[in-house]
Amino acid sequence: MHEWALAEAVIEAAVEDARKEGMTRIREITVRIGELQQIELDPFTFALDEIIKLHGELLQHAQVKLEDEPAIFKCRVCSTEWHYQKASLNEAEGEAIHFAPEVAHAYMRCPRCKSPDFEVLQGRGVTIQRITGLK
Amino acid sequence: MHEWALAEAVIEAAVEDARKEGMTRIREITVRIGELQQIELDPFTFALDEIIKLHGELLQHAQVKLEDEPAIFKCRVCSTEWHYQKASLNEAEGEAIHFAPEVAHAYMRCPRCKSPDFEVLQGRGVTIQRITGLK
Amino acid sequence: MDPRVSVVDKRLAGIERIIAVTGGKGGIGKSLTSSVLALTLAQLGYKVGLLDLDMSAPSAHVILGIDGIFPEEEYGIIPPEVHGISFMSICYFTGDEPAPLRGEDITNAMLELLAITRWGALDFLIVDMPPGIGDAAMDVIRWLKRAEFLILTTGSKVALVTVKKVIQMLQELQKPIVGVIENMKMRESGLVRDELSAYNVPLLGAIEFDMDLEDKIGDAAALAESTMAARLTEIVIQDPRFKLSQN
Amino acid sequence: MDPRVSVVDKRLAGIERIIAVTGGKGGIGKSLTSSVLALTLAQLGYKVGLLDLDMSAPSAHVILGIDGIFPEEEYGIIPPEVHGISFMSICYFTGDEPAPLRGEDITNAMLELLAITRWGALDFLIVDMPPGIGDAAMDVIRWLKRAEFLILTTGSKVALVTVKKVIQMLQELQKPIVGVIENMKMRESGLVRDELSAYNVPLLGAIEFDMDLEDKIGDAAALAESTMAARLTEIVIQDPRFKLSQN
Ligand SMILES: Nc1ncnc2c1ncn2[C@@H]1O[C@H](COP(=O)(O)OP(=O)(O)O)[C@@H](O)[C@H]1O
Ligand SMILES: Nc1ncnc2c1ncn2[C@@H]1O[C@H](COP(=O)(O)OP(=O)(O)O)[C@@H](O)[C@H]1O
Ligand SMILES: [Mg+2]
Ligand SMILES: [Mg+2]
Ligand SMILES: [Mg+2]
Ligand SMILES: [Mg+2]
Ligand code: NI
Ligand code: NI
Ligand SMILES: [Zn+2]
Ligand SMILES: [Zn+2]
Repeated sequence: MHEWALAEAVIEAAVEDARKEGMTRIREITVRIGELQQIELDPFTFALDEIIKLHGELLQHAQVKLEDEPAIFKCRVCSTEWHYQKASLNEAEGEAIHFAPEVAHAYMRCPRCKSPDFEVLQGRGVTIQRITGLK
Repeated sequence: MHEWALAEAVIEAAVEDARKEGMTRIREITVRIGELQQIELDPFTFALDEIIKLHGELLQHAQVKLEDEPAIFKCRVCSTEWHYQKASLNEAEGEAIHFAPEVAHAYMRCPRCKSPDFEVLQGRGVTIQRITGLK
Repeated sequence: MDPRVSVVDKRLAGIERIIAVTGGKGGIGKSLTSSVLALTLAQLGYKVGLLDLDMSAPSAHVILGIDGIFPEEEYGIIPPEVHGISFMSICYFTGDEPAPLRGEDITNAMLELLAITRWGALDFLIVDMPPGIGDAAMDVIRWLKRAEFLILTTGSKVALVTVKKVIQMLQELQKPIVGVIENMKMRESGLVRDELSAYNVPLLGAIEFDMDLEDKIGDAAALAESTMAARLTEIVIQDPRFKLSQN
Repeated sequence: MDPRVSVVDKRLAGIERIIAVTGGKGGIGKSLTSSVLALTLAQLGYKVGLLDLDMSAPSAHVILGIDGIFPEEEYGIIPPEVHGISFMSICYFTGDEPAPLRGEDITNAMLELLAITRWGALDFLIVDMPPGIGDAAMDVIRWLKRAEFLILTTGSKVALVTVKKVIQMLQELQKPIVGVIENMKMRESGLVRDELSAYNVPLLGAIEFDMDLEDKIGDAAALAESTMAARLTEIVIQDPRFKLSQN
């Protein structure tokens, strides 16, 4: 359950941003979940709820909205683009990528030219898309 | 006059792209000139004209349009943005950057926090913006 | 927005001192020094973590002889304790596979490790820094706000030309420098002293080239008994400028 | 669109063979080997260029003792001839200043050098590669399509763990490998042979650790007479697998 650590990062960052923007209440935090990292949603939302409870007023009525972001890869040599399904990773590989998505470069290759030099166009990991609230 | 070498790169790239797109005539090549590299325009346009003459039909009626791109820098530490004028480089430094714009990191600092870790948001060097022609 | 940077301080909050081992170029002994320094401090009874942030050539696991372990998940990941050290490295996740990472990937991977690793309470976190002053090093310098830098060089002109740039950069950024160690010393020479005299930086001393060291690689117990360990105790840990009494 | 990639092939068109000196980690002798190999081939009468692409720790200029020169502009930039070698490096433009470059900057700076340098006709271009298999190395491998790779290692377990990844990567990308040199050999050991036996790669031989080498750094004439030069002649240049007769 390292999802807890990522949830903590989300809340820390949201609080930081809300303070910077001068918000007094956070209403909604929209979080994008990149497919590559294969986050487990149940422990992640559980963690978010628990951590929100530990915070005071700023987060009291905060809702977290999750959006899926499919993983898309693009080869730097031959420009081929492909999706996560094409990556055909075994369980140990998927587990390693779960902790550090960049290690995908150790286990994935461009389906066309076999190069390991590819870009993760989208869907790497957890990002905050939007924070709304009251000032 | 290393502007000649950059002009050659522009024409090589334009020809390569035109071929890929199946063009039979290139009509216009729009080139952006990034301020940081301090390209000398006279030798550069002279070189472009001369190199175009050396090519055959594909480039016979090609026009090159130059656009200036101001250089803007952004500090990775404190997010300050600044312009080239603020960089206050001496002649030798400007000359070095003319050949390899990245060495700006040896001579420039963020005007606010003095960090050398900044991004060149735009205006680094020579890029091709657009190629139009007949298929 | 990337949420990870915001949580790094929290993850490091239980750590008393962060010692980042750095130097101009590769092959000057950063990984060996980080690993042996961590072992030595652990033997002295301190709670010590070791974080290998050299993503392009992670080596600390080879030096400590770590193989076949994987961190536990518990509100994050818990660095396995090996030879009395809490050890974290990308090697847990890549194994022996080559992972050709771009600058952006290296930044991301380092940040992920910093964001999810729960060190708990430590007296020291020793960081095996990425080489030089490229993007990876600059990111780490930025994230590890409280880091103190221990700088390695050899007596070679090739190493010195680059280590001077590192010192200049750290001083420009007003980062605290523990001092400079000359590693793999083979003969008397004033070159290091002369070349660094213009920089106001403590020269801690030298570690001799040790012909027997190679046989101890992969064997933590032997490394803890090595000349390198003894010298690190003498020139770093016992040096008053290291201010161990604070810990 | 970045026009520079398109012109790289044209810039290298007059070069017979490109030898890229690489290896897993820093400090194994890439810069020294590149420089001495270039000097040796030049002494044999070949037209030789040397390109230092290690942007984070450029060293070849220190090894060759180059200082105070600047390339001429003439339809591009002409690499100055030093000690019979056409030499190009970022050092002409940064001097001794630290230039903390990100991955993207390194890619850009390397590409700029490749796009504007006019080598003319050469028998050999020797390339001092960026360390490892990070972004910089991957870019160079992609741009220098005709490069043959000369791989360095030391006899240390720390070096071997990374050099194996480099070999695996080059083989995956189907790049030609001249062979592997064990550098700074200090004692007899079968470790390099054993560790690399699973890879189908020629082991060219070893270069002994040379206590006198440091005094020759900065002195091209002395380096050309060094044991390293003699060994490179023996185990690389005269090796039939190097196919010198083709040149
Ligand atoms: N004091 C020393 N005596 C002998 N060998 C050493 C010493 N310090 C380092 N080495 C050896 O030098 C090589 C480079 O050391 P390493 O720690 O991997 O450097 P870096 O991490 O800076 O690249 C390794 O093979 C290591 O075993
Ligand atoms: N055969 C050798 N004998 C003695 N010293 C060597 C030998 N090869 C390299 N060195 C020294 O080892 C250090 C690292 O060499 P260098 O060429 O800078 O490595 P790299 O370019 O791979 O980082 C330098 O100080 C160099 O003088
Ligand atoms: Mg190391
Ligand atoms: Mg290491
Ligand atoms: Mg080098
Ligand atoms: Mg070099
Ligand atoms: Ni998990
Ligand atoms: Ni010019
Ligand atoms: Zn591909
Ligand atoms: Zn700033």
